[in-house]
Amino acid sequence: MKKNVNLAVAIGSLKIKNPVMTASGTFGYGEEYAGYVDLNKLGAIVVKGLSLKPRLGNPPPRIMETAGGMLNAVGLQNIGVEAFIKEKLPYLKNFDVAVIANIYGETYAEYSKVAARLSSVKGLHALEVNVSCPNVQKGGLSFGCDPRAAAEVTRRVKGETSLPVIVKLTPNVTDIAVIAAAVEKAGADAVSLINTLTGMSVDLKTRTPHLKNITGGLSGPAIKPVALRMVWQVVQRVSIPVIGIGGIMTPEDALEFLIAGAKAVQIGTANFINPRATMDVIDGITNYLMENKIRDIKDVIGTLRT
Amino acid sequence: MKKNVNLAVAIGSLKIKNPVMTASGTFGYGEEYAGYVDLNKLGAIVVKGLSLKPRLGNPPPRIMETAGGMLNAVGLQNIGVEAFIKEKLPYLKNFDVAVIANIYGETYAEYSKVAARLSSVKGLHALEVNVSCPNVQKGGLSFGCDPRAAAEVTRRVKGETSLPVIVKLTPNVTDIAVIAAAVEKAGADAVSLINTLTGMSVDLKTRTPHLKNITGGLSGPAIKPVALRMVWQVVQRVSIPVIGIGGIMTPEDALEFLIAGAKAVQIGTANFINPRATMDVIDGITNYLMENKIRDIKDVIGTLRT
Amino acid sequence: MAKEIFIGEIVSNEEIQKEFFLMKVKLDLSFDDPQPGQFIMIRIAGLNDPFLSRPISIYSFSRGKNYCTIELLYRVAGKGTRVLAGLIKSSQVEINGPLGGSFEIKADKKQIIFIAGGIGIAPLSLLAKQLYRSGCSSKESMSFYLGAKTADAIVGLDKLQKLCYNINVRTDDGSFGRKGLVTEAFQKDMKKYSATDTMIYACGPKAMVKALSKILTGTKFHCQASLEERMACGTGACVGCAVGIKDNKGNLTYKRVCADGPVFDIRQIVWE
Amino acid sequence: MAKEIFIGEIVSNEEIQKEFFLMKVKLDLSFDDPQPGQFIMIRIAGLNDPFLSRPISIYSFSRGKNYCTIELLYRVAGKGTRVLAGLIKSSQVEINGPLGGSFEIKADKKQIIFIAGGIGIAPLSLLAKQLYRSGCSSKESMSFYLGAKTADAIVGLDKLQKLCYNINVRTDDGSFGRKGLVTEAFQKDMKKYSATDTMIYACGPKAMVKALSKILTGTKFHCQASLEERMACGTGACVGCAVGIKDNKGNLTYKRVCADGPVFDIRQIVWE
Ligand SMILES: Cc1cc2nc3c(=O)[nH]c(=O)nc-3n(C[C@H](O)[C@H](O)[C@H](O)COP(=O)(O)OP(=O)(O)OC[C@H]3O[C@@H](n4cnc5c(N)ncnc54)[C@H](O)[C@@H]3O)c2cc1C
Ligand SMILES: Cc1cc2nc3c(=O)[nH]c(=O)nc-3n(C[C@H](O)[C@H](O)[C@H](O)COP(=O)(O)OP(=O)(O)OC[C@H]3O[C@@H](n4cnc5c(N)ncnc54)[C@H](O)[C@@H]3O)c2cc1C
Ligand SMILES: Cc1cc2nc3c(=O)[nH]c(=O)nc-3n(C[C@H](O)[C@H](O)[C@H](O)COP(=O)(O)O)c2cc1C
Ligand SMILES: Cc1cc2nc3c(=O)[nH]c(=O)nc-3n(C[C@H](O)[C@H](O)[C@H](O)COP(=O)(O)O)c2cc1C
Ligand code: FES
Ligand code: FES
Repeated sequence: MKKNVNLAVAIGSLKIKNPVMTASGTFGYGEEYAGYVDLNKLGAIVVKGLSLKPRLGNPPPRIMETAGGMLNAVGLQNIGVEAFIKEKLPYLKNFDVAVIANIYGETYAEYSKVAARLSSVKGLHALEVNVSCPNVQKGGLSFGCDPRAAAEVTRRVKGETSLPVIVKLTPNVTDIAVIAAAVEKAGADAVSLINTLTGMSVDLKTRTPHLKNITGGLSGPAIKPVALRMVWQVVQRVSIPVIGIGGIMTPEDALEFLIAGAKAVQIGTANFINPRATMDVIDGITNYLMENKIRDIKDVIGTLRT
Repeated sequence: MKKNVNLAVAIGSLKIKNPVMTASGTFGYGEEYAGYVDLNKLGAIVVKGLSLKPRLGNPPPRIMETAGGMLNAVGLQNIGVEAFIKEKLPYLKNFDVAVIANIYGETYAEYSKVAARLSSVKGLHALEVNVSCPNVQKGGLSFGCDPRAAAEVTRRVKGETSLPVIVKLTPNVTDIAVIAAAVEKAGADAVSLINTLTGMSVDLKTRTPHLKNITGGLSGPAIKPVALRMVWQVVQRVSIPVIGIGGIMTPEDALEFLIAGAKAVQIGTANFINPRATMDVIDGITNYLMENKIRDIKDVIGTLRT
Repeated sequence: MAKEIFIGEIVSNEEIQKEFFLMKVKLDLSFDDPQPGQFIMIRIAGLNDPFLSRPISIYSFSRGKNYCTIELLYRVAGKGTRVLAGLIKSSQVEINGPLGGSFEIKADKKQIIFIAGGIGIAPLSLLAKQLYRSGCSSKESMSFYLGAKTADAIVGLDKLQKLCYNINVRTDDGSFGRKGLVTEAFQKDMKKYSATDTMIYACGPKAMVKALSKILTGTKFHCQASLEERMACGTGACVGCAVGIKDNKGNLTYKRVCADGPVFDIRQIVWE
Repeated sequence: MAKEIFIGEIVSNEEIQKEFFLMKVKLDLSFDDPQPGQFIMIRIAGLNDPFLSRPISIYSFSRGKNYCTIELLYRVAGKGTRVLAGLIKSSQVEINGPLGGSFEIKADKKQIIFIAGGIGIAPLSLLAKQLYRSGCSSKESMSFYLGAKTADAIVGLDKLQKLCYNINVRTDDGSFGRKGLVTEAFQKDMKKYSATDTMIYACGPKAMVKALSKILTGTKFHCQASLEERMACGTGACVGCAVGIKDNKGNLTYKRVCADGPVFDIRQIVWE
């Protein structure tokens, strides 16, 4: 049955067997969901954001439910790039799946160093550069809010690696297409969007924010319309591949992004609610193609009629 | 019972009996909901956005449901300022309620003219200046995305009226506090936020956007965390009153905004789902005060502990 | 006249045909007598997903001593109607209505023609019943044209048979009645009717109403058509349910299906 | 070992006390035997509001011939548990589990002490039962300290009475058992127990566990406490359910209640 349809897509030089990836920070390092899904069937695994040094993360409470979504202020807690290479990557190498390292830093130099270190090992297929980091308190705006800073990060990372570089954009900006165009010009092989929208929630009993960090990142179906709009805007502006992220729960959600022009999608918060969400999306896309007698996913991507 | 608590607040020189207003575009011209709610009990009625000339609006379909919200691309359809004064205002004058005219224009001159015309009549208590207009296709960004343009609109409107001027901000910006500070400096008596987030949705059957206008404004509980975060950011930056808007469905939602520092709130999309939402919110706030033995709503506003 | 949101209690909710349900709801006596063509906005009490209420026509109405009962005839079209279909007896629904305008009854028209596509039969049934009961029209003077894709999508025929003498059924695949479009069936018979003495009431998918509008162009038939649009408020406040209508001067304006309609003179509808 | 999301069928869901419910759920045989302290993530199949699943401890478990049955003892705390409470027999729930680690059983400890606040009784009940059944501990060697605000919030006592000889109940207002805090009740008895021969198992609100932690500071008692935090995934992926824990060098790290816990050595918990 499934042999009749071709789901393979290319993100620059990275060829993946289908357009469904996991979103960074929502799928751990793969292990956490390996019991529920066959990792070999995924288009790609994007691991939890990595920094040069291990990072403690924010104090709890870190999450809160909202209407059709959730807020998180994990604060990019992670084991650091060295521990990742030693403890997590070997496990991921057991699978026939593209592994994408999501990276971030607080300075240009940090981005460079993380990129360089990860490029020195085998088993990684691309880097995704998080320029958003809305949860991490730092002086001034995040890199991703300024086209020049985002471009500079891109250039630095590109200078250190021969892996395809995907720049992951923040939605907390006036014109995301401007940022996308800037990182394209700086050499990005692809862009992925969106990261979380910054939000907040208040506990009436204590009159304190529900999150210790005060604000957090909003994810889930609530943000899907915003994500889809931004993907569509960016698709029109850049010629590099665009990866759509934001509130994808079902195959139908994923198809909306693909039709709007995303070459691939990432599934985030949906994993928490349904650990098999990625599998369900892949199966559903396959069925959609078969039902509509479409042989190749490429004949779906970017076919929005306006 | 209710005599024991004081809900009255002041938005600049505008004194209102309680902090609950209707949001522009979601309550018609008052008439539509007069059968369901006692208009006299509202803090204020903000009417559908008015332009100098009548405006046709966008072709249908104009709305689409989303997770915890909806998209609209009404395109600011309205009867124009003259018809409003002749046909709608007389009706509203029958009630003992503050009436706020929401206005917009496509040029500075239009804003001035609408403001001037509305200031020449009796029965209006404030102007709310919509600088967002995400639905109206126009060259370049909306006024609300540029601090200088937003400030200029504010100055023009202030120059034409002695009514309190509330500037209504768009959330589709990198830093809303910067815009708020700019309009405060330009003389705004208050700011209200947020207007809708721009979003999109795709029909898989036809592979067209669900909205004829392609994109639309996202409203409803889905956007509440973003709205609350922005209100909190703006409250910290400006000293004029801030009116909180976005996804308020329940008294608890409204209280989150008040605790975060909003002096008043507006109820929008909730009216569609529950025509009595405004009344329920007023009653619920009253109960909250009584249960917590708070005599005055002022002792709730801005009491967030971080 | 104070309006309220009614808490309706489901008396029954049966699948009368695959994907078609008949829901009977008990409402407080303060619910106004609905006019044919009017609708309600319905949602499940306390449930926020689906987020918006759904518009459904009033299919039948009766006023008892202690409560009113309305019937809704609906097709499972998506998420909202699927959730409705899952409701069991005694569940509670929130109902806002009756909403919208109604079909206009012209006593001077001798011949009444109904043209319904699929679930469009719902408001026309109530209308036929009212015309019949009020004595405005007899069984003989009312002709019903009913169309659907397949036999599976023909519902509510039994009730109609008591009201109309002449019922023409068409399905796209010929699985019930004759094969073809309901509008073609009417077109074939058209010359039998006197344009000035006839009132046509239509309700169905956009494509059907549009086809009918073409057929009627250049004729003198008067036709009232009930339209559908996605709705948010159902009360005229959001201007979301817009439909292009020619104003007196022939210019395009957008009218609200919920508050200015759902019934419009077919000649005034602007088709893209 | 392939993990799956189970579709559980509700066998019963009774309000055993005001705001406290006991839910019995039938699950496929492939559901693993839960260890005491483990929990499940539960949600209503197909419902997106509330959005996240809710963590609930496994209160009891039995494996039949054709299916397993778990019991959940829960308090209506907010929206999610209120929706659960409204479910009737035969409704379906989605269940992910058993999740998390469990209480560690040390055969060398002669005296077992349970300290539960309110609904914290749920996992400790399963533990007591297992200790008793496995013969590790006798009725006499197990003491249970149970506290709650009022008599209304004391649940599950009947079951316990079959397992423990010594049950001490405290309520804040003295409406059941003695007046006072459960931790104070334990503190009073503390010198009766030999610190090295005793294992303390605790579960309850943060304030209770914190108070207990203070009482135990400087003593040699070993105490395993089950913690609660808001959860999204329940499987260790989101790192949302963090709790401050001292690592081997005494430095603060954040551990996941769902995957690294929910049971922690009380001495390692870092209190803000
Ligand atoms: C005045 C009026 C009377 C109606 N009477 C009936 C009736 O008696 N019986 C019946 O079966 N149906 C009737 N409909 C159509 C019914 O409202 C839609 O089938 C229903 O809203 C679909 O919702 P859904 O969630 O099941 O489908 P989805 O496709 O999941 O709905 C998604 C969104 O689209 C809207 N939508 C989808 N189709 C329609 C449509 N045709 N018209 C309006 N909104 C739509 C929904 O309200 C929702 O916002 C009527 C519509 C209107 C406007
Ligand atoms: C490992 C574990 C086991 C638990 N076992 C039980 C049990 O056996 N019986 C029982 O009654 N309760 C138990 N709880 C607590 C239960 O999960 C919460 O009472 C429930 O999630 C509250 O959800 P709500 O929607 O009713 O309340 P709301 O206050 O509306 O919840 C809002 C949000 O806060 C979260 N939340 C609120 N309180 C808690 C809490 N105490 N712990 C974790 N998240 C919370 C919810 O998950 C949700 O995300 C357990 C919690 C954990 C972490
Ligand atoms: C708990 C959590 C942790 C996240 N951590 C990261 C991260 O480390 N790096 C990153 O680029 N994005 C991170 N994200 C953002 C997601 O990858 C994704 O962009 C966002 O959640 C929107 O997609 P969704 O709605 O499908 O979740 C995180 C999101 C969540 C919910
Ligand atoms: C159908 C619709 C029409 C609207 N029209 C206007 C308008 O004319 N002027 C304006 O300033 N805001 C308009 N808004 C925005 C609302 O006033 C409000 O800012 C926004 O919907 C967020 O609040 P909510 O989530 O409570 O709806 C409109 C919103 C909706 C849903
Ligand atoms: S649905 Fe809101 S105006 Fe018709
Ligand atoms: S709830 Fe996600 S890591 Fe614990």
